[in-house]
Amino acid sequence: MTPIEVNIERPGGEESGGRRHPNTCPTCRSHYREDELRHAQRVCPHCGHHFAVGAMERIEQLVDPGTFVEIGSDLRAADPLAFVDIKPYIDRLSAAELQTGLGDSLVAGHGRIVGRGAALAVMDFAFMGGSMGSVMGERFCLAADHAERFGVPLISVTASGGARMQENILALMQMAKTVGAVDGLREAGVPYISILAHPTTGGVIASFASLGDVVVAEPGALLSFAGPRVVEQTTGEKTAADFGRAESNLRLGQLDAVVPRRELRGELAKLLMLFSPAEDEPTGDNEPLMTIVEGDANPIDKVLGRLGLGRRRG
Amino acid sequence: MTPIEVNIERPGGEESGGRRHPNTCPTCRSHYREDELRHAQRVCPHCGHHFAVGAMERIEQLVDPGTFVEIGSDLRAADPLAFVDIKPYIDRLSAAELQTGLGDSLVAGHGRIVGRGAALAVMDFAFMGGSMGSVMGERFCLAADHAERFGVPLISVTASGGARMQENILALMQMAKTVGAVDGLREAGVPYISILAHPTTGGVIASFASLGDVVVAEPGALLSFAGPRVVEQTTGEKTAADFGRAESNLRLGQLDAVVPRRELRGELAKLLMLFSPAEDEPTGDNEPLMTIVEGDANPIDKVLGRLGLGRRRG
Amino acid sequence: MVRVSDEVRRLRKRFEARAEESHIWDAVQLARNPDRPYTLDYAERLFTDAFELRGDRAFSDDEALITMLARYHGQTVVAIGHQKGRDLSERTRRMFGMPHPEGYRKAMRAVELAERLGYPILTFVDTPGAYPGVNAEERGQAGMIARSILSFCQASVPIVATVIGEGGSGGALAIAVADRVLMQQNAIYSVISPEGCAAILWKDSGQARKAAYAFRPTANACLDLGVIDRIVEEPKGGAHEDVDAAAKLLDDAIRHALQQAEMIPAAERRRARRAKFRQMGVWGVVDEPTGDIG
Amino acid sequence: MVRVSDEVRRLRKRFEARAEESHIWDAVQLARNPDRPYTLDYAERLFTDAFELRGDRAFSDDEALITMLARYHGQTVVAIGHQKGRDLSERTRRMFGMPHPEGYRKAMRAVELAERLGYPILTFVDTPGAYPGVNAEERGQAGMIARSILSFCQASVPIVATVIGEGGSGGALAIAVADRVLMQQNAIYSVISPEGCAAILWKDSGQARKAAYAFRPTANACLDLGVIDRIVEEPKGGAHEDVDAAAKLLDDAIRHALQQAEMIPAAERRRARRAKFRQMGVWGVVDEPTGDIG
Ligand SMILES: [Zn+2]
Ligand SMILES: [Zn+2]
Repeated sequence: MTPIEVNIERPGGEESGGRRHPNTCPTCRSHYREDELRHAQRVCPHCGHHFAVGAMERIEQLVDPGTFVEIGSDLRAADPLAFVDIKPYIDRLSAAELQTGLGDSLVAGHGRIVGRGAALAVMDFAFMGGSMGSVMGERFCLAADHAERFGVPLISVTASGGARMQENILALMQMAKTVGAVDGLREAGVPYISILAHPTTGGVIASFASLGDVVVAEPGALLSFAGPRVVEQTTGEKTAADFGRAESNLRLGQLDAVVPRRELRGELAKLLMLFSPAEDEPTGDNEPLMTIVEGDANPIDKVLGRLGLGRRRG
Repeated sequence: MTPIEVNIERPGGEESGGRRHPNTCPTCRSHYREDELRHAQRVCPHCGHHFAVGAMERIEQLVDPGTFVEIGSDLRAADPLAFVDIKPYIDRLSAAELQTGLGDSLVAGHGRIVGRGAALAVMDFAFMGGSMGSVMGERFCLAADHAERFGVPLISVTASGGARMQENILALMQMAKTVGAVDGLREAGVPYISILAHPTTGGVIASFASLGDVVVAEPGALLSFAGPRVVEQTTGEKTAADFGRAESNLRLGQLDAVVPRRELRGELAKLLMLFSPAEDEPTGDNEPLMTIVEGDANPIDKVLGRLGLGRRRG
Repeated sequence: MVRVSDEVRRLRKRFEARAEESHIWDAVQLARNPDRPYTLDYAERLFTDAFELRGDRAFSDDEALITMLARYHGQTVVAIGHQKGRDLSERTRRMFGMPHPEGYRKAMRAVELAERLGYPILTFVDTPGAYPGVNAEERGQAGMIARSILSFCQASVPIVATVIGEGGSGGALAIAVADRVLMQQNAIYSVISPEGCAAILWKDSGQARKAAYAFRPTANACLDLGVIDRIVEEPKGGAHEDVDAAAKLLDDAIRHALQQAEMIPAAERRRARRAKFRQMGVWGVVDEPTGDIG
Repeated sequence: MVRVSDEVRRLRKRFEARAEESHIWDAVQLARNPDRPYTLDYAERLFTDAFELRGDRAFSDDEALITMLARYHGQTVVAIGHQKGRDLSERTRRMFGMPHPEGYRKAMRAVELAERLGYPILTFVDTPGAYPGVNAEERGQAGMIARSILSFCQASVPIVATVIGEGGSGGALAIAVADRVLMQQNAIYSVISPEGCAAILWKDSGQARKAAYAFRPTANACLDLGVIDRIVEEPKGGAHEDVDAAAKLLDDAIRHALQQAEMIPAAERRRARRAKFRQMGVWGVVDEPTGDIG
């Protein structure tokens, strides 16, 4: 009776109705050429509205040039349920990959930020609404594996409408799986920084994204478990204009800071310095490309063997 | 500017003004002979009002006859500040000891409850408003020591207006000291049950009394950090009639249960059973009387040596 | 070209065959049957003694989720479960089993107690989902679910979770990360309600049955997908037809699962539980990775 | 007859002599001087970098208490302090440095982070007390102070606490359990405010000066009673007369105290801190115990 996953509004604060060009600011109606907007880090130079940023562009904004190495790029959704709604899941996946150039809604990897190494897990809302399925969960875990192995902080940037319904219970389990990865970082004493972009809702904010040692958000980002529409339809309550927004979440104790996008790289550099050992100077990050090895055998569960599936061998 | 410690109302719900006989029920005005009231566990047979219970009588209510052994009964306040307000502290102490027959506001010891061993720390509001000073803190710790050593649960019964102003900063430190004792129990995996009687306020509820693995209260007990009068005088806010009462605290998530006094021994017996190892049968509690030995040497602090004081040698 | 294993192909074939579709909708209805036994119905049959632990020590006591110390076959356990109500007043008081953040904070408190004193944890999952109201959101519903999941990950004591009715989304998972996960035959477990799924994907919540057929919230599917360890049988017609018999079947299954969970060395349990959930998910591999940037 | 040690007799004599009474009232006034440096004034002078950690992840961000990650002499620390406001609007926003339960929950979150990542903790104590309002009480002020104290007891990382202004009651102690406790020369530390003490014992809050003389909230008395480890000097006239100089003196003292705290083996620190506070208190012994009952 309670739909928890959210059919999320498109990013921005636009009124419903009439589609606008993606490079038209929904707040002040200024329009920009693609190169202008990209150069401005997709922050409206006129009013400060934060446009959505794709995963690869986000990585370019944050990471020192030439240092990013992707992990798990060859993973693809396998559609075990043979799920069909109005369209087959398989067709939605192909369309999303064509549109975004990504294999799923999260790009994992590692790189350097102002000289300091970090593992990265960056989401892309354009890939099926940033929904969380098996591939997204596994890629997040691969980034966490890298952080744990090399003792570098994990940084995630999220933008998601929630879990991917087409994978149903497996999508739900990605919440447990990604939180487990955070638990591994905690056990190993490895820091985790979570950056919440618009929108981060549903299963993503109810799992790893809320568990950063530091949690920051971009201005105006919608950050809630249920979206305002679901709240209103399910409970009959009215939601205020600032319902679930980053600024409300800061006031309500859920965030450490709201950081404008242009300051994000600088704040991350400061945090990576604070999270680094005493008197550590940033140096070249010479660790080898990660080689994925077998994890610890699970002494209870024979699922893996039974399905002939599971952790990828590198 | 903020008086935190509370000049607490006398137990009961009586109107201010005209003194009543201590055996007259403040709620329904029924009057009882001393033996009647004692036999009724000081619960008004007519309306259920819970009268105050002294420490020794409380122990009689809870503990199997003949099993209680007191610890630390020879400790007495030493008045290091040579504190004088309208009366010298020393005189207040003598008067309290004469009135109650107790050496301070808490009686520590161990005994059995329906056959199962427990350490006990039971407060008496009649001794200077159940205020917490050095002796009370040390006695609580002695009870915790016993629990830790013999692996039996600690049970405390509190009734206190807060810290004892006449010992000022040493009284405040009893909050840290008693919480430290609870920390010791937690580290050792020894259960702690806190029973809150009317009133438990100030430094006592803001330290050990709130930290029970299970926290239960008697009906109608006032349980708050600041008392209603202090809240009203300091903030100008009105307090509701049920402000800080046990029933409100249960609703507000601060308690596991409100247990009428007549059911307390039974509930404790159940809890001691639940806290006992698998298939454990209650047996005689044959441990020797506690011998107090030196605690771990504190590698930092030379206070003890400097003052020639500190932990009592048994 | 996405390469998948033979087992994925078999799963797809099986699900494409659309077998058991009528059972799917039966299960949705049985899982929500108002006469179905709830956590307390099983607690009073499984436990010889119990003491309810109430309150989150911060804001309130959320009665949509109950926690207790209980004696189970001679040993003390911590039990945690969603709790729906029987009559209207109890349903309202218990918010139809939909916890606010305070409910999950209470659960975390119970996990912490179990961990500290070394008691196994048994959970009973039965919720349409976490309550999606304004106040719940303002008090951090999402973060509290995340932290509840984390606290179950962190515990080193044995944990057995059983889905006994509706296993609705994150609100269910918040207390369902366990060493052994069981599911009653007619329970359902899904990332969203069939109605919610239909509303989003079909733009019509009336298509709930169609959605349920497509996403298969059943115990059989959960077992096939490696999400649960065992299906617990129910009496003919469903658990509500004979609550004592249902409790007996549940008792046997939980007892056995607890024994299995207890066999994992305590020092390994946290890591083993993490590894168990790490393996959940199904994916394929392409030969050509997408290009690196930078 | 209560037997006490010679040292107690010496303490009593000394306090009975009522020396330094005028300094007591000076300290009360200096500790509350509105120009006195607050936590942030010291933070910006002691730390080369800082990132404020906000929010309790449950209800709000209480600005009466601030927490931060900070770089201190080349190493990362977690700093926790009460924070009063300078002008009326900041004072109101920061509730005059009187935290609600959310402030203490934020402090506990910072302690947990420090513990997990192995960072030392520095605290700055400056509060009239925890806020005594109805909402604070309803959200569990007492229990949260207790849990905050407990979290400081449980940490295995080095902790240095400094009373820099008003060390008011449980609201101060909630962040003042440490391996080394420092106190500025003109700070005060007491179980109740002089006004509160006077109101209760003299039935007249106007007798605050008399109460202060009697209960001695000064650094000297705290040192004599074994409650603090060291007094930190201030510039002539008080810390507000030369904030940079005051910060330098504080820096030297904290740095030295931190080195001492770091010398305790991590595995011993929790137990050692407990033992340190266990020793606090002064009592005598009588020959005849009161009779046992039962
Ligand atoms: Zn604009
Ligand atoms: Zn009566």
